[in-house]
Amino acid sequence: MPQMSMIEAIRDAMDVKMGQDDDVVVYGEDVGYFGGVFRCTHGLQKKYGKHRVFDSPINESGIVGTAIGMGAYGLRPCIEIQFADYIYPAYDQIVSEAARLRYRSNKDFIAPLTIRTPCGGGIFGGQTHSQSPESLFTHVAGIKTVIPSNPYDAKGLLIAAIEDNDPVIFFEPKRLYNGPFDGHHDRPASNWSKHPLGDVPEGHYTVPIGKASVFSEGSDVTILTYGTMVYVAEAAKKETGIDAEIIDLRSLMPLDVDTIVESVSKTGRCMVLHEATQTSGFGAELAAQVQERCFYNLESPVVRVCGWDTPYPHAQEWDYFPGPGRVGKELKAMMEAE
Amino acid sequence: MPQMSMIEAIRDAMDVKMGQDDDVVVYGEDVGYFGGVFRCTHGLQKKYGKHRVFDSPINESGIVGTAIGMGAYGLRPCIEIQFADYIYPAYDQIVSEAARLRYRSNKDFIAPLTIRTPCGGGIFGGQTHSQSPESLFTHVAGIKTVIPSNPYDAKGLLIAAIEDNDPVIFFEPKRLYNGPFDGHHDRPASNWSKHPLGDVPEGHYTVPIGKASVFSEGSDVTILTYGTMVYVAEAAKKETGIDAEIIDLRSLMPLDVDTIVESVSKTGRCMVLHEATQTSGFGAELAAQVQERCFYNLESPVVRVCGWDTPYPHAQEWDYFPGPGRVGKELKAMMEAE
Amino acid sequence: MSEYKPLKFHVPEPTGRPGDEPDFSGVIIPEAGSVRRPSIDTHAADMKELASTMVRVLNKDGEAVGPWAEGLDDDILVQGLKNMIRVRAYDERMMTLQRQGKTSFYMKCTGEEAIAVGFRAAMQKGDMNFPTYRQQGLLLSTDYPVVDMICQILSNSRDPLKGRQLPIMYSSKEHGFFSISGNLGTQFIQAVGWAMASAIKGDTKIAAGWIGDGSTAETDFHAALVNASVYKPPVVLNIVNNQWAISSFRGIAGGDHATFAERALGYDFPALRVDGNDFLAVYAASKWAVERARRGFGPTLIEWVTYRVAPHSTSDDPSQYRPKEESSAWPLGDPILRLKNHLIKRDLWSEERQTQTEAQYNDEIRAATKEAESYGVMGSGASPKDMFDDVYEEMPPHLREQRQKLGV
Amino acid sequence: MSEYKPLKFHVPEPTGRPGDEPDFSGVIIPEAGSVRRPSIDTHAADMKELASTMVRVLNKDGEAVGPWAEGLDDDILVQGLKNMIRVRAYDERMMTLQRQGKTSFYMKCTGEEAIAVGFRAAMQKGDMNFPTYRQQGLLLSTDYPVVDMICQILSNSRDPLKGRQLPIMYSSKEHGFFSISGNLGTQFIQAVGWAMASAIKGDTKIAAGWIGDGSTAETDFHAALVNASVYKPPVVLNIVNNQWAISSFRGIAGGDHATFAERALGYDFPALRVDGNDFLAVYAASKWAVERARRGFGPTLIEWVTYRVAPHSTSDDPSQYRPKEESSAWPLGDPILRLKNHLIKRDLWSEERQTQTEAQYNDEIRAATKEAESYGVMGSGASPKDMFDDVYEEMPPHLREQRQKLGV
Ligand SMILES: Cc1ncc(C[n+]2csc(CCOP(=O)(O)OP(=O)(O)O)c2C)c(N)n1
Ligand SMILES: Cc1ncc(C[n+]2csc(CCOP(=O)(O)OP(=O)(O)O)c2C)c(N)n1
Ligand SMILES: [Mg+2]
Ligand SMILES: [Mg+2]
Repeated sequence: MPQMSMIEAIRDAMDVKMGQDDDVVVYGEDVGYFGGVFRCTHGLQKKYGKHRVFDSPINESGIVGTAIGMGAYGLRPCIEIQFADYIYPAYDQIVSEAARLRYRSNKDFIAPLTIRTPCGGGIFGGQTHSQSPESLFTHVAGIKTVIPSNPYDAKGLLIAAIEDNDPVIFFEPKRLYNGPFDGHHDRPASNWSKHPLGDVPEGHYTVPIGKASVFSEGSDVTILTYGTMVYVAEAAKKETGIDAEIIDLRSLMPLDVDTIVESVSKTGRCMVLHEATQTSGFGAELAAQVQERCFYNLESPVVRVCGWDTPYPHAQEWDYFPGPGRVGKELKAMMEAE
Repeated sequence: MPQMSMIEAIRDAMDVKMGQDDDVVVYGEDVGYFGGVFRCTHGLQKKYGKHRVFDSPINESGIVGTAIGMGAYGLRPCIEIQFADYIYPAYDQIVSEAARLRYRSNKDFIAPLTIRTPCGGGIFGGQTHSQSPESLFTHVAGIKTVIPSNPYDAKGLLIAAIEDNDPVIFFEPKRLYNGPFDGHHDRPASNWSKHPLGDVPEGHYTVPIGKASVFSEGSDVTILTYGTMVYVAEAAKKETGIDAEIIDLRSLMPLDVDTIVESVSKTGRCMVLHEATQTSGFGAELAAQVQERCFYNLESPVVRVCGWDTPYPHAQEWDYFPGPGRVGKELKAMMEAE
Repeated sequence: MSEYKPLKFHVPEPTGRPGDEPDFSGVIIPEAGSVRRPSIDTHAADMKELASTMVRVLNKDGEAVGPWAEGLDDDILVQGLKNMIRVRAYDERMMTLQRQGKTSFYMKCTGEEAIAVGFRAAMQKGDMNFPTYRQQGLLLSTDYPVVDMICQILSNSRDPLKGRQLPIMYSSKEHGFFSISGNLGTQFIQAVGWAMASAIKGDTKIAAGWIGDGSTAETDFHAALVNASVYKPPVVLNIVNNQWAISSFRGIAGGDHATFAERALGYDFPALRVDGNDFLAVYAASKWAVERARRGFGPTLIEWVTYRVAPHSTSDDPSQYRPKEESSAWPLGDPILRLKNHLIKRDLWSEERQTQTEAQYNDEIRAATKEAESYGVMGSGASPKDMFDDVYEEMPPHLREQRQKLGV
Repeated sequence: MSEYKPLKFHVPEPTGRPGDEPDFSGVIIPEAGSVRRPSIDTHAADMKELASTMVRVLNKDGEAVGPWAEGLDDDILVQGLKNMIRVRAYDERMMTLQRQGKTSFYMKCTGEEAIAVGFRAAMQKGDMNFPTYRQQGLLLSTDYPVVDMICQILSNSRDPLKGRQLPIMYSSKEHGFFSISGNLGTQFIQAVGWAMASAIKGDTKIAAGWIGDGSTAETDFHAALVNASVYKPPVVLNIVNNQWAISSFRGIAGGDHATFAERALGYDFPALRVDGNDFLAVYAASKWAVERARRGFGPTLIEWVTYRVAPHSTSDDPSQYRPKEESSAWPLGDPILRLKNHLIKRDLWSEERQTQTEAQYNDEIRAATKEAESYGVMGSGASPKDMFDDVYEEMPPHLREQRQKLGV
C-alpha cells in the first residue's frame, strides 16, 4: 500500500474524485498553477486543466458564493480557504446560504460543496494562522463538519465529503500535514512514512461522515478529541500510564453519539480535549451531551482541556497549546476525583 | 418614574450617552432620518444632528469596520445591525478586528464599540428575522455579549456597553420590545406600561456587565436563561407549580458564574433554556460549566431546552419556539428524575 | 494647524422629505433614441459612456425610436404588456390578502414591472435567475402555477416550500428562479458562480443576477464584479435602481453623483444604464446583454432606472421618510401605461383589450387565490413534521431524536 | 441550442511562468511629465483619465519633468533617498535574522520602498495610516525606535506587542501606524472610519488606507469605496499594485485589462495611477491627495504601480510560479537607483554619499539588531503571563481562573 503524508492523501482524494466525476472542480487562492500554499492541489491543474483547477481572487465570500452557484448548476466544487482564520469573510455565504439552501428551497436547490481549510496551531503562525473555529460551524444547522487526524481518514473523509450532497467543512489540522505530532514541540518531528495510518490505499474508498473511531482502547477514562489532539492524548496516556480510551471523533456534525456513550458508560469518566478556545468551543457541546446521556455513569465531572480564552498568541504558543503536560495533569486529577 | 417600553429605554440610553459624551455616535441602516425599522433611534438625528446620527450603506462589514476606525480615533460608536441574522457579513470585522485589537496592539488601540442588534423569534419573521446567534460571539475572546430582558436592564446595560472600553454585542430580543412575552402567542399581548420592569429611571444609571439577576427565587430547580425565555420560564413555573429559581443571565460573556453556582448548589437541578438552536448553542457552555462546578450537587443531569437544530422555520414557528408547554414538560420530567 | 479649516462631515440627503415637494430636477433624462447601440462583441473600453447615459426607446409621443428600437418582436411586446398587467393584478390581490390577515407579509413591485417581465422575455429555457424579492415578474411571466405562488405566500398545506420560508421567498429550479434569500446581495455572486459552471461545462446557458440599488453596497456585489471581471462568465448582472432602500435614498449607496452602472467601469466589462420603465428599452437591452453572454463575450452590468412606487413591504410606511407625491412625480412614468400607449398607437392594442385583460387577470388571480386559500391561510397548513426534513439529505440522529421529542 | 457554440471558461494567465522569458510588453508606460495635474478641488468626473494613465516625473535621463515636478522640496527628496536606503538595509538585515533562525518569519518590500517613504513624507503628525505588512517604510521614515521594531520581530522581552503578534505586525498609534492585521483588507474600511471620525469632530487630520493589488478583491475594499463615496471623508486609499499576490498575478484580481485606479470611477471620487518606483511622482501625488483630503475635498484612490521584487514572505519561493528574471526586467526600474541618479544629476547627492549612507544605515541596523537580540530571540523573552492580559480592559473571572490554572 502506498505511504502518504496527509497532504498527499488529501491531494489523492481530489485526484480520485476529479478522475471519476467531471463535475468536481477545485479552486481557491493560489491553488491553481502553484498548487496551494500547503501544496495540497499540486499537479492537479496540470492533470485536469485550468477550467477545473484554478486560482481565485482573494475574496473568500466569492469563493464560497461562486461554489454555491456552481452547486446549483450541478457541479460539485471542492474549494480551499487558505487558512481557517480567513473563513470569516465567507461566513455569511456559508451560514445563510450553503447551510440553508436545501431547506429553504424544499430541496429544489442543494449546495453539495466541500470547503477544505487548514486549521489549528503549533506552527508558530500567530493569531491568524492558528485558529480552530469548528464550533462556529457545528452551531449552524445544515452544515457538516469533519476533521481527520491521519492520512487514511483524510483521504476517505474527503472523498465522502465531495460525494456528500450537503455542504461539508473539511478542517485539515495543519500541524499533522507531514507527520503525527504529540505536542512535544521540542522533540524531533516524526513522519507519516513511518506510521501505520500513513498507509493509504490507492483509488476510491470512503470513511463515512458521522462515525467516530476508537483510536486507542482503555478503561479508566474516555478522552473525546479530534485532529492534532489525538496524538497529544496518546502521549499523555503513555506518560501518565492512565488507561484512557481515546476517541477520535473525526466528524463533529453529525456526531457519533453511540460510540461516545458506549465508551463513557464503560469508563465512567470523560475528558474533552481540543485546541480551540474553551468558552463555547465544541467541547462545551460534548460535555453537555455526555452529562445528559451518561449522568448516572459518571464518577466525576466531564473535564475540558482546551485552548485558553485568549486570541492565539504568537510567542506563547506552547503555553497556549494544550500539550501532553496539561492533559496528563488533568487526567491525574480526574482519576483522583470521585 | 417614567414607564418605558424596551424600545424607549434603548433610545433613552443612547440619548443619555449622546447628551453626556460628544464622542458617542449612532449609525446603521435606516437609523438616521427614519429612526430605525424598530424605531429605536427615532428622534436622535433631529436632536444631535446628522453628523452624529446617520444612515449607513447596506454593508454590515462597513458598519463595523468604520466603527473600529472611529474607535481607534477616539470615538465611541453605538451602531445598529438591523437584524442579528444580518450580522454575518460583519463577522470578520467583529472576530478578527474588534475582538483582537486591544490584545494584538498591546492596548495601543482599542475598539470601544457597541453593536446593537435585534435577535430572536416569535414575530413570524422566518429564517432571516428570527435568529439567536449569541454563541457565535461568546466563543470569541475579546468580545462581550449581553442581552437584556426588560426595559430597566436594557437602558442600564446599554449605557454600560457604550461606556465599556471593549466591544460589546448588545442583543435586543425583539419579541420583548413592546411587552413581556410568555410564549403563549395565542393570548393577548401584554405591555411594558403595566410591568414593574417598565419603570425606568430618567438620566444616567448602569446595570453592570457580567452580573446575572435572580429573576424569580425558587428551591426545586435552577433555570438559566436570558432574553425572551425569562418570561417563558416564568410561565412554565406558574403552570407546573414547580418552584424554579429563574436566573436571567443578562451578560453571557463575561458570565456570572457565582450566581449560577450558588443557585444550582441550592436547588440541585438545572435547566438551560434558550431560543437558539441547541447544538453548540450557549446552553452547551452553561451545561458544561454547571456540571464542572456543581457536579456533586446535581441530582439529575442538566437539561437543555432550546430551539431545534433546524433553520428557523416560518410557519412552524410555534413548534420551533421552546414555549411554556415544552419547558413545563421538561421541568416535570426533571423533577421525577433522580 | 490653523492653516486648515475644520473638516466637515458630509451625509447625503434626498431632494425631499415628508412635507416637501418632490424634486426630480436632478434626474437627467436623455432623449429617447439618442444612445448608440454597439455590437454585442464591443469591448468594454469602447462603450464606457453607456454607463452614464440612459438607453430609452419610447419617446414622449409613445413612438419607438433609435437604434435600440430595431428588431423588437411585436408579439413579445404584446405579451409583455399582458404579463405586466398580470403582475400588477397579482400584487394588488396579495396586498388584499395581507390586509385580510391571511398572510403576514408581502412585497410589491409596482412601477418596476417592466424590468423583470422584459428581461425574462429575453431569456431562454434553462437559463437561471438569481432574483431578489422584487422580481415576481420573472416567475409570473412563465407558466409557473400561480396557485403555487399564492400557496407559498399563505404557508399552507400546498406551499411548495412547506411553510419554511417567509412569504414571497419563492424557488423554482424548473422555471429558472433561484431560491430567494433574506440576506441581501448573496445571490449576486452565486449567479456568477452558476455562469462559471455553465462555461466550465461548455454549456450555452446564461445566468442573471439581481440586486437593488441599496444592496449594491453589500460586499457580495463586489465579489460578483471581481469574479465576473476575472473569469468573464456568461452572466448579466442587473441592478434595479428604484431610488430607495427602505428609508434611505440612492445617495446612501453612493449613487447620487455616480451612476450604479459606472461601478463596472473599473472591472473591464461593459455596463448599460437603461430606462427601466420603458418596456422596449428593457427588452432591447436585455436581449443585447443576454446574447452577448451566450455568444461568449462575457458579463454585462445593467442599471435599470426606475422608482419604487410601493412601500418597501407591508411593514413599511414611506410617508414617514419621503414626499407624499414623489411616486407620481417620477419622471419616467408608469411602465404599463407607456407600453399600452405605444401599442395602441401602433394598433396592436386598444383600450378595450386593456380593460378586458385587466379583468381577465383579476379573475385569474382571484380564482387562483380562492383555490389557494382552500389549502389554508397564515401558516395553517404547515406541518411541524416538515420542520425537521431537508436540513440534510438524510436526517442525522440528533434531528430524529428532536423530532421524536416533539412527538411528530 | 445548436445555434450557439459551447461556452469557454476563461482563466487569466500571466505573460510568463518559470522557464519563460519575462514579458512586460503589455505594460504601457506614458512619457514622464505627460500627465496633467488638476487642482486639488477638481471634481472626480473632470479627471477620470488620470485613473488610466500613469503619473511620472522622472524621465529616462533622470530629470524631473512636467506639472507634477513642480514645488518639490529638495530636502524631502534627499531625506527620502536616505529613508529608502534605510528601509532596504533593514529588510536585508531582517532576512539574515530569519536565515539565522532568530525569527520565524519576515516580509520584505524590496523595489517598493518609494511608496511608503514618499507617502509618509506628505503626511503630518497626527495623521493615521492603516497599513498592510509591506509598509515598513511608513514607520522607518519616522523616529519610531528601530530597536523596538526588531524586538517585535524577535518576540523578545522588549517586544512592544509582548510576543502576541506574528513578526512584522507592528503597531504604533503615536507614529500614525495602525496595528497590522493578518486578515487582508480589513484595514481599508477602518481607515475610512477613522477619517469619518476626524470629519465628525471637525478635526484637520487625515487617514490613509493601504491594500495590495490582490487584496482589492476582498469585500472590505468595496466597503471602503462605498463609504468613502457616501461620506467623502478625508482619506487617501492606497493600492500597492506590485503585480503579484503570493503566486497569483494581478489578473486574478481583475487587474489585467482594467487598472486598479479605475475602480474608483463608479464611486464619485478621483483616482490617480502613479509610477510607484518614481519617488518624485510618489511624493507629488501623495501631497496632492493628502492636501485634497485635508482641505475637505474628500477621498482619493491611488494605484501605485510597482513590482514585488522580493518573495511574498520568507515562506515563499517565487521561482515556482514566475519567470526567474522577471524582477530585473521590470520596466519601471529600481526606486532607489532612480532617485539617486536624479539627485546626483542635480548635485544634491553623490556616489560617495550613497556609499556612506548605505554603510551608515547598515551600521545603525546592525547595532540595533545586536541590541535587540540582547533581549532574546525567537520568542524567548515572551511571558506566558502576558498571554492573559489585554483580552479585555479588565480581566474577567474566567481568564483569571485560567491563568491560575496555568500557574503563571
Ligand atoms: C444583509 C442584509 N442586511 C439588511 C437587510 C434588511 N433589508 C431588507 S431590504 C433592505 C433594503 C434593500 O434596498 P434595495 O437593495 O434598494 O432593494 P429594494 O427594496 O429597493 O428593491 C434592507 C436594508 C437584509 N435583508 N439583509
Ligand atoms: C482574508 C485573508 N485571505 C487570505 C490571506 C492569505 N494571504 C496573505 S498575503 C496574500 C496575498 C496578498 O497579495 P497582495 O494584496 O497583492 O499584497 P502583496 O503581498 O503583494 O503586498 C494572501 C492570499 C489572508 N492573509 N487574509
Ligand atoms: Mg431600492
Ligand atoms: Mg501584490
